[in-house]
Amino acid sequence: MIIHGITIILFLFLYVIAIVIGRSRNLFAAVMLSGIFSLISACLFVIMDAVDVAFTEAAVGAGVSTVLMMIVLNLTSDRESPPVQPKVFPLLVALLTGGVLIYATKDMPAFGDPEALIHQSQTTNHYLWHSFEESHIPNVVTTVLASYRGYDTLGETTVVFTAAVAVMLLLGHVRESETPPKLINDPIALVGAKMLIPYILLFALYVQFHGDFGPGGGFQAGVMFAAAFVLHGMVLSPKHTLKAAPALIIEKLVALGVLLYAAVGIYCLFKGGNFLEYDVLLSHGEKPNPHGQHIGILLVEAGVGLTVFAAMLTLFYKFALRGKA
Amino acid sequence: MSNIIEHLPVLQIVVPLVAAPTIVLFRNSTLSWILAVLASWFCLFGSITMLNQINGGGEIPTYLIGGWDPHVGIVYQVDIANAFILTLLSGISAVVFVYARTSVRDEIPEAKHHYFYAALLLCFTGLMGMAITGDAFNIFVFLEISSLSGYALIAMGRNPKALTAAYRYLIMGTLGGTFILLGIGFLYMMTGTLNLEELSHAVPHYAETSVVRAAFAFITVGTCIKLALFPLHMWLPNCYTYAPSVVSAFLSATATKVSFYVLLRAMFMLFGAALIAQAKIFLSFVIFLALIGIFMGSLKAIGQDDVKRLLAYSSIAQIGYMVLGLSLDNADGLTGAIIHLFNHALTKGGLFLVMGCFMYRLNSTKIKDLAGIGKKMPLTMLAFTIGGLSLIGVPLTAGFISKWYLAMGALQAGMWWLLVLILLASLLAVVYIFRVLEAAYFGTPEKEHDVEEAPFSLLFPTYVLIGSTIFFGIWTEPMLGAARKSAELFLSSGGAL
Amino acid sequence: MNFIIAASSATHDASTIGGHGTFHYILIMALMMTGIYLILSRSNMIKSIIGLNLFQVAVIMFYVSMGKVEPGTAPILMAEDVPHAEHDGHHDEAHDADSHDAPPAAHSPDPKKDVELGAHTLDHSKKVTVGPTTSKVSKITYSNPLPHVLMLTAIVVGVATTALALSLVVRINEHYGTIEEDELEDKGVLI
Amino acid sequence: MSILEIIGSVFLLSGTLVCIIGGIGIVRFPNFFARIHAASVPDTLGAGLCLLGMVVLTCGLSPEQGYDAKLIALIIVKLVSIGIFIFVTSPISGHALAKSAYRDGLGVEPEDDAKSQTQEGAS
Repeated sequence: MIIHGITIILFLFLYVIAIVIGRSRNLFAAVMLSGIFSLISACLFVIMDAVDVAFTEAAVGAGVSTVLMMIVLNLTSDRESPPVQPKVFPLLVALLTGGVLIYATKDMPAFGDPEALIHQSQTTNHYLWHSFEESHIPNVVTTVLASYRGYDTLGETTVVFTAAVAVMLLLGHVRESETPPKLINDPIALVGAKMLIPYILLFALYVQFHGDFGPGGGFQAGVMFAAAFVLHGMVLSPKHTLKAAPALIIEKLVALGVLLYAAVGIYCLFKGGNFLEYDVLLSHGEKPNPHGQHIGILLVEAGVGLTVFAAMLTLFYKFALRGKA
Repeated sequence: MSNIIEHLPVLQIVVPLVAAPTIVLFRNSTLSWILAVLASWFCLFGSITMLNQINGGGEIPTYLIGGWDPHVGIVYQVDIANAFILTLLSGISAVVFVYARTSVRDEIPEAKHHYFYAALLLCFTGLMGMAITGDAFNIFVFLEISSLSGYALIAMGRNPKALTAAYRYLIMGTLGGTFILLGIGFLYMMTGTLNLEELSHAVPHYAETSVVRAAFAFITVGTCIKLALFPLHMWLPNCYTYAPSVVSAFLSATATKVSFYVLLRAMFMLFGAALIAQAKIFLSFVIFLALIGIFMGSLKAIGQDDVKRLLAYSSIAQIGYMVLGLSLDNADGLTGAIIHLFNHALTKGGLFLVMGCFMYRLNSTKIKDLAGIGKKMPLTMLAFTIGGLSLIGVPLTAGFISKWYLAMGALQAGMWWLLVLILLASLLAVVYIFRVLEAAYFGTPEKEHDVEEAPFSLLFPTYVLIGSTIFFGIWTEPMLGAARKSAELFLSSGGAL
Repeated sequence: MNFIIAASSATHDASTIGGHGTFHYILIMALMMTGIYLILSRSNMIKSIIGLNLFQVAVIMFYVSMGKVEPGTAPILMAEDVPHAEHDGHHDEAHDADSHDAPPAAHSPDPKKDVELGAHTLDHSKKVTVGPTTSKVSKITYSNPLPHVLMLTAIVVGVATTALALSLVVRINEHYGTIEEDELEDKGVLI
Repeated sequence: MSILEIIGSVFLLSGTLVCIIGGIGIVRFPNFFARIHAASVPDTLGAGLCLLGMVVLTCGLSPEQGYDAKLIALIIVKLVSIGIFIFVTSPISGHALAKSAYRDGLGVEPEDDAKSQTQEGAS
């Protein structure tokens, strides 16, 4: 199987970035490079046909992580003290793990080999050739995410909820910063943001509901909703965004998203099916009930979008409103 | 009522999972405590009914989540081992959540109570999810839920060192979790399925391939980080010492136990004897690690001045016992390991609850501050004594049963020298327990303690756990039967050596 | 750079690099090693968190490249695989079933039959010219959707862990004034 | 190679060329503010040209490759919206960067750069 030239170039970029992150002592550069690392890996995902993963990695990996890290750099310090002495133990661990990994490649099926085992398995067979029959949704990833393995996604929404609760626990009490954050009255950025915010929100809605037909879904849409509010908070000041979306309401939305998801599952219980069995929704008894699946997946993705939006916004509030130590 | 029984496996997870966001929604401290207690009691009754159903020879039908077949969706196949661990988890949490009322009001600022209870419930949900699931990737998802809430809970300790302890635990825990994810990926790559049942049938076909061996290595190392086995234990002492007392009690009695269950499930069900048979040196290496863990943990415990840190190091030693039982790879040894998992959870949970009583009254658990406390807080000190005896493994206590089966397992495996080492390690336990007792009963405090006995709301749950170490020490049949059946299940599924 | 060169040449001489087909995985594994090295070697907490991110993105890349089928496209069913998408609402089940029944009979266990758990239907030896990812009816092969779903979870878990780690770093910085693990160890705070 | 493909690839090549020139500019320009010009202006033009090239290439797609007219129109609309988005954000971000640098008191002289370099220390 030939390796595309572009893949080799992108991997070269990734190595260069990883090494520069390791060596550069300016943390600001390291954070920006980690954002670029995520973006280039998103490009690699597109080359490997994982469009949903690329979308999420770009939105969540490059977007949210980089913004949070930069705010934390602003709160702490963006200089790294010179390394005391080169540590041998980490290199040993890395090489040992690498050794086991490369030993593992001895019997691995070749990259992209259609006869590889996972492409032959019943699971893949069912997902690719029977998911449309059962849910009338072209994007197989959305069907698998929300319906076949919907329980995993419930667990994942709970992970986002846990992160929000954990950050509320740790940074909950907003310390009034001694030095009020200086208002950056930059009219040009303000006008630009005002022009962009409505389209970001519109595109987020498009992504939320387009998840059935193309790459998209709850996670990416939730992050983009939050990105619009974060942009507003960055350009004006987090206090203005608080007027638009008060922190208490947002905290309740985080909980409501998870409850919506679990409520859909429990409702299926009351309707006589198993947990998260959408076939019983709106059903008149026929087994593959695409309409029930449609409604179930729609509601579930809405729950995910709500939780992710509110959680990312809570993270931004808790970090941005934190007074400088 | 009947369909609740039928949906019991999934309700065990959904009820606490729904309770956590409801708590955050209502933001009221008392309501949060009530919801937490109700959720854990529901899970306790649920898992007891499941345990009785299976113990009575019944078979819990495979629960298809979303109504999909096993090779398409996620399923719960509850067997005796699942039910055993679930009962332990919900039992411990039922007691600890009742205890949490006064202890949390004393140690956590009022504004954060509901977040604290939500995080406690999420940790409980994550652990239950790991214990019950029949899908490999689902283990990783619930592992992350329990770990993330665990980090936040530990960081809530009053002492600022809790923050650095939580940070160190986060870095090592995430490294462990990602290793487990990598191991699951390798297994999926070679077998094309994520269902544990199908994996346990498919993996032996590929046991010789390097991919499955690498998967075995990554999953074992990842789980051992979470388990705090000897070389990977650095995070545990600080975490249990500086965490709030409720969190130390809850995590010490449940988190490492579920990781041990996952290790058991992986080593025996997934990889089975085919792989372990080839890795003879691996088993002896694990025995070697377990022994070092036991002796290093006990010796370090002797040298500690803070009783909570002493108990944390003793936890590392007790985990060494469990892994020792696992690596003996015979029925008695494995039964000893599983029943020790149960007994140690009760004992260590009870002892940390006692520490919570001291924290409530004296705001310190240092040995010099506990000097002469036996006179002022006799009931609390009595509870510590009983717990200490069970830790040592004195007859009539639960600790003795597990030491007994470990010894039988060692003899059956022909390693009589192991018997001597187990007894020697128990002596070390005697030393560090009596150091505390001697200070508490015979020590003379610098200034007279003006404290009175711990409140009833703290003492009653403590005595429930401490009493249960005696109860299960005498009436061993229910739990021991379940432990023996689980051991036989593990050995038979993997195929004994 | 040394360990990358060492890694790739250690087990594969130049000739089989492309041939054996796992060179792609070795490229990803070298990234994982870099990530682990960054986590453990750097004393600055934020650098360790970035290293954690790199390691998790590398594992995600490994999963995704496991799911890639060489001639395949993204697992979004194209027009001709979607039976009569423009049909007027109702589908006659009969027609629908036979035109898109299970893939080539050679390999198609009938999914509707209740799969007995014990028997494992796939065996490694049988080579099938047209894999299930290419249905004999449609010309298009698709990549495997399952790793993509799993990785959506892993990315969100990664961000949740990063957010939690950063809030810990902020709190530690407020108490101890530094985000360097070495300085914290000197203060006897971090063992 | 149909005529449309040739035009498309010419646009793409010129776009990439402009971006490369921008990259060289970032490396060689003396002070911070000159570098901002090298960073934001060529990239906006380069991205615009590449998008134009892609639009021309999609026009060249033929129905038997599975792209009917509706799909081609959708792709072109998406490309044009990306173009508008870049034309709005890229200059603004360049401006915001320059404004915040100026407000932090970064001078125009090369030694100001050196001062910030010394803070950087041996990187």
